[in-house]
Formats: sequence, structure tokens, C-alpha cells
Amino acid sequence: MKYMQGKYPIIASTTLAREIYDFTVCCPKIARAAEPGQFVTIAADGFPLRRPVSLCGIDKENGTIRLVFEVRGKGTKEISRLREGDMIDIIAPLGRGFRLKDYKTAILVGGGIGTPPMVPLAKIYGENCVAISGFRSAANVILQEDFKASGAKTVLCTDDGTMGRKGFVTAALREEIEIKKPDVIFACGPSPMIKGVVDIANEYGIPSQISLEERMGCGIGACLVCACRTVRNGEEFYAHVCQDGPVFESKDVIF
Amino acid sequence: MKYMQGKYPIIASTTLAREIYDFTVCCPKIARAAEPGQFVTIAADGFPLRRPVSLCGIDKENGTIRLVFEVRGKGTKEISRLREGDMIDIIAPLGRGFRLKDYKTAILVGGGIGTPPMVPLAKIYGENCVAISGFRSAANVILQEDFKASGAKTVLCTDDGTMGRKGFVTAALREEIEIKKPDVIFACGPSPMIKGVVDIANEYGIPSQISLEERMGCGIGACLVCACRTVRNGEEFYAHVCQDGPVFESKDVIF
Amino acid sequence: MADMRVNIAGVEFKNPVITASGTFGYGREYEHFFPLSKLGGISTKGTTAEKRNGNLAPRIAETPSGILNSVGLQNPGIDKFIKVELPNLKSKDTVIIANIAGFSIEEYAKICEKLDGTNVDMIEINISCPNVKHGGAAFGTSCQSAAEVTKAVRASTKKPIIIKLSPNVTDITEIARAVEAEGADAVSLINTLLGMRIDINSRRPILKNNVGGLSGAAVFPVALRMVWQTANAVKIPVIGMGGISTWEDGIEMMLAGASAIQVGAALFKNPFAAVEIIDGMNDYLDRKGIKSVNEIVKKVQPW
Amino acid sequence: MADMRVNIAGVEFKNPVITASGTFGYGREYEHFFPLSKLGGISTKGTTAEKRNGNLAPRIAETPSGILNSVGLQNPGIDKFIKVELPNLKSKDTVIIANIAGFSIEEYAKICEKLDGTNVDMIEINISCPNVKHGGAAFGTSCQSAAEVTKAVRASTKKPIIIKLSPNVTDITEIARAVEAEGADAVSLINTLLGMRIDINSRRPILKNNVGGLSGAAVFPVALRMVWQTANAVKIPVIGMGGISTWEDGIEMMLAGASAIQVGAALFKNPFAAVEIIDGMNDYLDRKGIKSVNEIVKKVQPW
Ligand SMILES: Cc1cc2nc3c(=O)[nH]c(=O)nc-3n(C[C@H](O)[C@H](O)[C@H](O)COP(=O)(O)OP(=O)(O)OC[C@H]3O[C@@H](n4cnc5c(N)ncnc54)[C@H](O)[C@@H]3O)c2cc1C
Ligand SMILES: Cc1cc2nc3c(=O)[nH]c(=O)nc-3n(C[C@H](O)[C@H](O)[C@H](O)COP(=O)(O)OP(=O)(O)OC[C@H]3O[C@@H](n4cnc5c(N)ncnc54)[C@H](O)[C@@H]3O)c2cc1C
Ligand SMILES: Cc1cc2nc3c(=O)[nH]c(=O)nc-3n(C[C@H](O)[C@H](O)[C@H](O)COP(=O)(O)O)c2cc1C
Ligand SMILES: Cc1cc2nc3c(=O)[nH]c(=O)nc-3n(C[C@H](O)[C@H](O)[C@H](O)COP(=O)(O)O)c2cc1C
Ligand code: FES
Ligand code: FES
Repeated sequence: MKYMQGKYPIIASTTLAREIYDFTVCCPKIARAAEPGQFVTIAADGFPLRRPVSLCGIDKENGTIRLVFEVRGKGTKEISRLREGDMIDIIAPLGRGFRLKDYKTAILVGGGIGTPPMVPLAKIYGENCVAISGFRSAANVILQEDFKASGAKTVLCTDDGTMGRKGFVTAALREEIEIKKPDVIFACGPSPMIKGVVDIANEYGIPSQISLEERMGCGIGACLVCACRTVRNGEEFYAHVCQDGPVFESKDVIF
Repeated sequence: MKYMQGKYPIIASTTLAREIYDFTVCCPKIARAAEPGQFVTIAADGFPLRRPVSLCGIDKENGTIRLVFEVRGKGTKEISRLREGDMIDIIAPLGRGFRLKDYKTAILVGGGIGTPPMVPLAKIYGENCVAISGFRSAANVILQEDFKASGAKTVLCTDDGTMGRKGFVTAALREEIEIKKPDVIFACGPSPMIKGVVDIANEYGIPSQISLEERMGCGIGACLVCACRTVRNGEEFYAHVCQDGPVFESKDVIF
Repeated sequence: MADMRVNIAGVEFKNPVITASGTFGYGREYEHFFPLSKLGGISTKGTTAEKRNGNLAPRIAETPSGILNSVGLQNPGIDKFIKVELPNLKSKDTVIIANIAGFSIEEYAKICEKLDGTNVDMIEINISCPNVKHGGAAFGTSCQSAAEVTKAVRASTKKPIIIKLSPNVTDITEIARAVEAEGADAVSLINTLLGMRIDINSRRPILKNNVGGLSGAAVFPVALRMVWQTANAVKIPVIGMGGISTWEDGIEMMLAGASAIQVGAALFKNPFAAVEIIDGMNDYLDRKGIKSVNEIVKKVQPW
Repeated sequence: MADMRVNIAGVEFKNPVITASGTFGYGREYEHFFPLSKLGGISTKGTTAEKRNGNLAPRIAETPSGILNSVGLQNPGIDKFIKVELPNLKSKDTVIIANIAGFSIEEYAKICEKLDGTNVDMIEINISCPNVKHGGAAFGTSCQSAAEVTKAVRASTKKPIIIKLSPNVTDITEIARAVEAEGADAVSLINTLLGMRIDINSRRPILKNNVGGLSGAAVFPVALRMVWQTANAVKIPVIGMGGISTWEDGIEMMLAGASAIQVGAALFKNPFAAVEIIDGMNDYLDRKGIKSVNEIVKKVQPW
């Protein structure tokens, strides 16, 4: 099995912050096949396109996955109406996740609703990683307990200083690198943040992988709508976020 | 107030037969203004057009109306998902109902899902009317208890004879007229039935009123889509079912 | 409270939201829901020289996010409109646009002459009705005939003239330019896209007219594109319509280049659609600190 | 089990359901959901002479019951298609239709020549792509250029040729007749309707290409009407598409005159849409006691 489509039960549902929902879905086959950095697409009743959402948790033992998403528009609003016990229609697991290779230590950088895909990485790296997260304000902070529980050094930044340290994740990243240079940096978040993280990684000569977003049609590589400018064999090539990504080696991406 | 739009609570919901739903909706202002033969239009989530449904009950004291409808296509399917306690979005009361004038005795003829609008008439005429209903088969029979409770002489026909007498309502109508000629005949049902009833009424020289169906847009007379060929002042005129009807004097209708 | 006033061809509207022809009758029915004075304007049911019964029913079919209609211009004729409907409408404190249609160029001109003597605010010339056999859409699908109709109506009235364009053409900007050249004061678009539905059990088209005009949310992206193209092709104001159902749609349409908008099919589901769109657009402008709705017209920045 | 086989221009399909070009890649991705042998056929991603990257993202936007796309013909070029993709596809036991596009008449002809030597079953000539600046749609919007392309491809291959028509025209039957006259074996329609969406916060078009092609359920009534008109205007088979999402839509489309159908955008929400449509149509025929799907083609009875 590469990916499959089905309706699966939501066995737990909570809200993490205003308009941020946290679903645990029971789908053992998918959980078994899934890897950190991969995503699912969720069907929203009445909307022609599925909504992509990253895996925030993969529990192979219990056969569940965890989806944390924010209501942004009408489709996510519709999905947020689902309740514990309801069935959720997903295609999963999709895309290429993070490539852990033989990286021993990592810094994870998550910004806003880009934090969820960092959680499975923290679970793997545990004490061997630093999880830096950035949010606009205290009210938007999510997933910090999860990072702590994984044993990761957990650094929280808010733009307005209402929780954790004040400032952007890039400042914290620089500090953490100075303390201990990691083998790799993994990042997900808004484009300006990603750009900032990649610049710093390059400066220090640290390989970095980034999870990108693009509007999607099929979600599986067939429709070619989710193009991302990359370099392949020295030539410009429009890769596809849903199939070649969402995680890319930043050196391959043309910003 | 002529008609109004709003979301009102469904305070009771049952099923009368397979795929036939019975909603009681609390909307005192509408109930107060409503008359037998009028209808409501119901918004169905995800569908651009409202669904017209006749008033099967008007309880001015309790401020409720009753809607009995069959699932025919996707819109009525969606509406049937509503539960007790949910809000239903309706525009009501709409159209011109039955004109009771000074008719003292009546025969009501309802066919299939055309039976509901006969119930409020039975309540008014009580013992002074005969309620004839026709259904395909026993499994489709609805509302007979309501007719009986109103005191009306209640005659049930099924096409296959599985309940009541076997045969069409037209045969029963002829018999009842022979027993006692009524002042008026009110009818609602499929077109062939209506046609049959009107022919018999004309034969016996009894005035008749019929409730017609047509596909609707606005439901209030503004868009002119629900045309019905009638004669007005000796000339052919396309009247509108939602505004000039749904109840027409059969003498005015061109079949 | 942002300034919602717009001015089209010298006529001031208190806000840019007009109810679309054919969906709002002559205004009498929706008045039970809200005072008509809330509206920027009303485009009345398409009216012809003589009274017409229109096509046989069914005249409407539902489609995904849209509707098909084939009314076929049922109306009481221009004389009755002028005598009975117009005086009533003119008392409602909103701009009244008489939408008219003809079966010959002479008919268009004759109706406009009759309206010239009235106090109607503007005339919208429907050269794009897909639901009548002769005339109607035929005039709107070639530059030449569109120009001819425009020339004739221009000569027969001093009232501001809006030409209502058909989307069932290869290049709507050509037609827009042709009618602009003949003196149209504004163009409005889009009328309905020709469509069809079939009942798979009876094997009959659902509409008695076989085909009908598609409108409603489904057509919005096509309408938006055509309004954008047209606003970039002509200098006269463009009135945008086609599928506008929410205030967001209204903002999009004005950003694309519409100086005012019309709302039609959305009223069937939500009779308050037009007034909710006015309120929603106003709130948007306030939130963004924009003083006048005119400031957003054609402000889309193409890539 | 009804006989679902159809024959288009001498090519036998096991059923009339083909996945639409551009929505199904070269077949590799959907194979994870179901065996491709279930399909009547596959129309492959539009392929050009040279490899192309296409337009910048975003290339898709959602609309009410529809989607806009502006991929702009990203593809690896015809040589790679013939070398890598076609051999794989031809092993899948379904009809393979190579969908191609060009930027000049010579390019169309050149690609067809290359395909002539392969074992591809049919060639679908896209003269209606709205997402590329030069060529593409331009060929499909005039009878003359449509005829010229047809003539050139007809001369360069013996393979059955399907000309894919644009809906963005005043009269699609004219174009259909023009390509029929030049020897097209079949026509397929509709390609996408040109549309647009704008982000009201950034004031930017959502698509980087500004405009894109509308498809999905929203366009179904327009597609159905055009298929009906075209089937009544030409003698060659018509392949119908545009918004087909359910088996009911498939039946409607064939009643309107389509000898086979294509399914595109519906796959995005439901990857099993095409196979469910095959099953649903088969059940319908069985329920109605119809022996062969061919018996319903063009069987709509207009009023
Ligand atoms: C690989 C990937 C992983 C993601 N993971 C998460 C996650 O874990 N949690 C989370 O909250 N969000 C995540 N997103 C973003 C999420 O997909 C969008 O917020 C969501 O699609 C918006 O849909 P909507 O109905 O709220 O907005 P609408 O504006 O109604 O959406 C309209 C269309 O645009 C698309 N769209 C809008 N914004 C985006 C976006 N940022 N990225 C992709 N498509 C978009 C929608 O999918 C839809 O097709 C992810 C996106 C991608 C591509
Ligand atoms: C005045 C009036 C009163 C009615 N009263 C009742 C009633 O009390 N109980 C009841 O069960 N049904 C009643 N009907 C019929 C009911 O409106 C239709 O069965 C219903 O609209 C079908 O919708 P759908 O979503 O099931 O079907 P779909 O096929 O999905 O409907 C598609 C479109 O066609 C319209 N349509 C389809 N069939 C009819 C029809 N027979 N009449 C009008 N429009 C139709 C729908 O409203 C919708 O716009 C009444 C109809 C009218 C006009
Ligand atoms: C039922 C109905 C009747 C219409 N009648 C007319 C008409 O008489 N004259 C006209 O110019 N447009 C007519 N139209 C077109 C509308 O005015 C409008 O151009 C079209 O519906 C697109 O807008 P919408 O999607 O908001 O409805 C009619 C539309 C509908 C739905
Ligand atoms: C993402 C996408 C890409 C497309 N690419 C092509 C293409 O390369 N060649 C082509 O002829 N049509 C292309 N089309 C058009 C479809 O083949 C089809 O004509 C259209 O989408 C209508 O069908 P639908 O509504 O079922 O999608 C594309 C459509 C979509 C949605
Ligand atoms: S979404 Fe279809 S290729 Fe990525
Ligand atoms: S439904 Fe609009 S006039 Fe009757």
C-alpha cells in the first residue's frame, strides 16, 4: 500500500486554541505506513477540493494518526464540525516526509500552524533535538506539552512576548546553533520564516529540510497543480509538493 | 405580515412511512397567518433552491405548523436529516390556499404525497366532509388517523388493495358523490388523479379546487418560473403556482 | 460607515448593489422582506413591447451551485409597466432601471422612446436573453447586431443606457467595445450561460424549452473573468453580475472592475442576500479603513 | 450485466468511461487505488513537442462546485512520453488516448507523426487549452484555425483523431463541423471555461496565471448543452465531458449524445469517481432492462 482513501472514525477530538482542532483518527493501515512529514487530504462536505493537513502524530501501535488544523476558510470550518465518533474521509499517507538519513541531532523549527509536523520528529529525536516554536501570541501557542513530553529541549517564542521569549524563531535558532551545531534542521511554517531559517542553516553550513505548502488538486501527483520550483540535475524543474514534497531539501528549492 | 423567512425549531419529528417525514415546527407568527392550502419553502443545505412543502397542519394556539414530506431527491434527503431540536430555514406562509367561501360540505381527495394539504381542511369541515385518500400500497398509507380524528368520513384506497379498498380514488369519489353531493371538491395529488377528479366534478357540476405543483425559484411570485396555464378574463394567461396558487379553481386551469 | 455611493453614467446609487432583472419582478414581492429603499437599485423584469406569456413550465432546474431558467420574458408589456409598475417603483427611493428586450431593432427603439418620456432612471438593454427563439441572444452574439441595437436605442432616448451582454460569445470585450463605440453609457454582464439538464428516467429535458440560462454561484468565476476583461477593454462603467451570493463575491467583483453589481439567483435561497451583501461590503470597507467603495473598483493587481 | 462496450472510430472500449486529460497524469498515481484495466480508457496528460514546466503556482483555485486550474501544460515532452510512459500505459489493458497540444500547426503535425509509429490507440488533439499564452485555445476558437490543425494532423497520422473543443466560443457546432469536414474521427468536449478568482485581502488573483480553466460539477449543464448541440450537428462520435461526477451525470451525458464520456475534476474529491460511475451506469442499464449502453446514446427526447 502506498496510500488509500477511506472513511475512518474520529476517536478523540479537542481544541488546542481558538479555532485549532486536534483529531485522533483510527486507521491502522495508514498509521502503519505513515512517516513523519507526510500528510493527509480531508474531504469537506460540499467542497470540491480536499484539504491537506500534516500528520501531527503517528501511533503505529494503537493504529491512530493525529491531525491538528486551524480553521482558515470555509472548508476547514466544515471539517471542524466533525465530532468524536464521526467518520472522516481521508486519503493518506501522502507525499515524501522528512529524510532522517543518519542525522543524529536536529533542530526543529515550527511556526504557527507549521508546528504540528514537528511533533513526530521530536518523538523520534527526543533529547537529541531542540524544538523551537514560534507563535503570534500566547493565545495561539499549541503543542508545547507534546514537545516537552518527547524529551526535546523546548524553546517557545511569541512575536509579542506574551509567552516564552519575545521575538522570532530565527533569533532562537541562531542561539541554539551557537550552543550546539545540529546535524540537520527541519522546518515548517510561513514562507518568510522558512526563508529565514534556510538562510541561517546555509550560513552555518547545516543541511536543512523544509515542509512546503501549495494549493492542491489530486494530492497524489497526477494533476500537477501543486508546482514548486526546484533544481534537479542542474536544471530548473517544477516539482510537485504533494508527491516530491511536502518536505524538500532546501538546497533543491528555488525561493 | 404576508410571509417571512426565518430559522425555526423543529419541536417534533417522526416518520410516517418509509422515507416520509413529519416535522412540527414552532413559528407562532407564521402559524397565525397561515391558511389551509398554503405552503412553505425549505432551504436544504448545499442546494441553491428551496423545496416547497404544503402545510399539513396549522395550530394557531400552540403556534406550530406541521410539514409532511417524502424524500424524492437530494434536497429532500438533506432536509430529512434534520432532527428534533434542529432549526429549519423556511419561508412561509406562501401562496393562496383553498377558498372555502360558503361551501358547507366538501369531499377531499388526496393522492399519495398530495394528502397532507387535505388534513387542515378535514379539521375545518369535520363531519361535513369525506376524506378520500389513495396510495400505491399499504406501506405508503399516511395520515388516516388524522382524518378520522377530525370527524371526517374517511375512505382509504390502495392501488393494489393491500389496505382499504382496492382501486383509484376516482371510483370512491363517484360513489361518495352518489351518496351525497358535496358543495365543493378539494383535491391534491399526481396530475392524472387531479385530471380524473376534475372530470368527475365537472360531470356532476360540482365546483372543484386543486392544489398544483410546479418547480419553483423564488416561491413568492417574483421570478415567474412556476407558470401554470390558466384562463383569466377569457384569455390565456400563465399564472404562477407560488402566488396565484398552489390552489386553483379547476375551471380556470388549462390542462 | 463607509461611503457606499456610486455613480454610473450620472445616476447616483446609494450603494452599488442592484437586484438583477428577472429575479426581482417589479419589486412588489421582496418588499415583504425589507424596504426597497435599502437597495442601490432595482433592475426590473425584462419588458417587451407587447405582453408575453413566456415559455411553458417547467422553467427552472437545479444544477450544482446553480440554476437553469427558461422563463422566456413573461411580462405585461411596456405600456402596463409604465402605467402601473413604474409609478409604484419610483416611490421606493431607489434607482429604477427598466430592463427591456425586443425581437427587432425597431422594437428596442420603440420601447426606449416610450420610456424616454417617463421618470425611469436608466434603461438596461437585454441583448442576451437565451430563452426566446428569435432575437434576444442573437443580438448579443455579434458585434454588428449589438452595435445596431445600441445605435437605435441611443437615438431614441436621452436616458442613460446600459447594454447587457451575453457570456455565450468567444470574446465579450469585442462586443463591449462595439456597443461603447455606439454610445452605450455602461455595460452590464453577465447574462446567463446556455445550459441543459435531462431527466434520466423520462429521458426528457427538465426544461420544457429544452435549454435554459445558467446562473447562480456556479457561474461566478466565469462572470468575474469576463468583468475583468471587459473593464480593461472599455472606458464606460461595467456593472458586474453572475453568481454573486456573498459580500465577499461582491468585493471580488468590484476589485475585478465592476462599478456596481447585481444580485439575482442568490435571492431564491436567501431573500435577504442583496441587503446582507450591502452590509457585509460596508463592514469590509470599515475594517480595512477604506473610505469609499469607489476606491476598490478595478483594484485587483494582476500578477 | 449490461454490455458496456462502445466503439469510437474503430477502437473498442470495454466501457464508455475515460479519465480526462490532465487529471490522471500518465496513470501511475491512481493505480494505487484501482487497477487501470477497469477503465474504458485513459486520456493522458497533454503532451507537447518539448518538455515544459508550465505556469507558476498557485495553479488551482476552488469555486462553488468547481475548480479553476492553470497548469499550463507541464509535461516531459513527446519523446519521453513515447519512450517511458506509453509502454507502461499500454500494458494496462485499457484504451490509451494520447492527448497532445502544440504552439504551431507544424508542432501538432510533428507530434502526431511521432505517435503514428507507436501503438497508442488514439490521439486527442487539444486545441482548447486556455492556460498557455500562444496557441492552445487560440486554435480552438476559430473555424479556420481549428480546420487547419485538423487537416495537418490528419495528414500526419493514420491513428484515429479526436479533436478536443473549447467551450469558450459563440457556436461550438460550427467548430465541430469544421473539424469534421477536415477528417476528424471524433470530437471531445468540453475543455475548461475560462474563469478567475481574486483574493479579497491581497487583491491578487488566486492563480498566478491570473485566469484559469473552470471544470467540475459547476460546468456540467453547459457541457451537456454543448454535447447535445454538437451531437445534433455532426455525424462523427462525440465524447462528452465537463463536470461529470456521478453515474447519473454519465447517463445524462450519453442521453444528450455522447458515445463515451470523460471524468476529470471529480477524481480529486473521490479518486474512485470513474469506477463508481462505470458501476452505477451498469446498474442503471440493468434496472431498466437495457442490454447495451449504446442504446441510450442520444436518446433524449426534446420537447
Ligand atoms: C502539505 C500541507 C500540509 C498542511 N498541514 C496543515 C496542518 O497540519 N494544519 C493546518 O492547519 N494547515 C495545514 N495546511 C494548510 C491547510 O491545508 C489550509 O489551511 C487549508 O487547505 C485551507 O482550507 P480552507 O477551507 O480553510 O480555506 P479556503 O480558503 O476555503 O480554501 C480554498 C482552497 O485553497 C486551498 N488552500 C488555502 N490555503 C492553503 C494553504 N495554506 N495550503 C494549501 N492549500 C490551501 C484549500 O485547500 C482549498 O483548496 C497544510 C497544507 C499543505 C499543503
Ligand atoms: C406547492 C407545493 C407543495 C408541495 N407539498 C409537498 C408536500 O407537502 N409533501 C411532499 O412530500 N412534497 C410536496 N411537494 C413536492 C416537493 O416540493 C418535491 O418533492 C421536492 O421539491 C423534490 O425535491 P428533491 O430535492 O427531493 O428532488 P430533486 O429532484 O433533487 O429536486 C430538484 C429541483 O426540482 C424541484 N422539484 C422536483 N420535484 C418537484 C415537484 N414535484 N414539485 C415542485 N418542485 C419539484 C425541487 O424543488 C428542486 O428545485 C410540493 C410541491 C409544491 C410545488
Ligand atoms: C429566473 C430568471 C429570470 C431572468 N430574467 C431576465 C430578464 O428578463 N432580463 C435580463 O436581462 N436578465 C434576466 N435574467 C438574468 C439575470 O438578470 C442575471 O443576468 C443572471 O441571472 C446572472 O446573475 P445571478 O447569477 O446573480 O442570477 C434572469 C435570471 C433568472 C434566474
Ligand atoms: C488540472 C487539470 C489539468 C488539465 N489538463 C488538460 C490537458 O493537459 N489537456 C487537455 O486537453 N485538457 C486538460 N484539462 C481539461 C480536462 O481534460 C477536461 O476537459 C475538463 O477538466 C472538464 O472535465 P471535468 O469537469 O470532468 O474536469 C485539465 C483539467 C484539469 C482540471
Ligand atoms: S495536487 Fe495534484 S499533483 Fe499535486
Ligand atoms: S417561484 Fe418565483 S414566481 Fe413562482
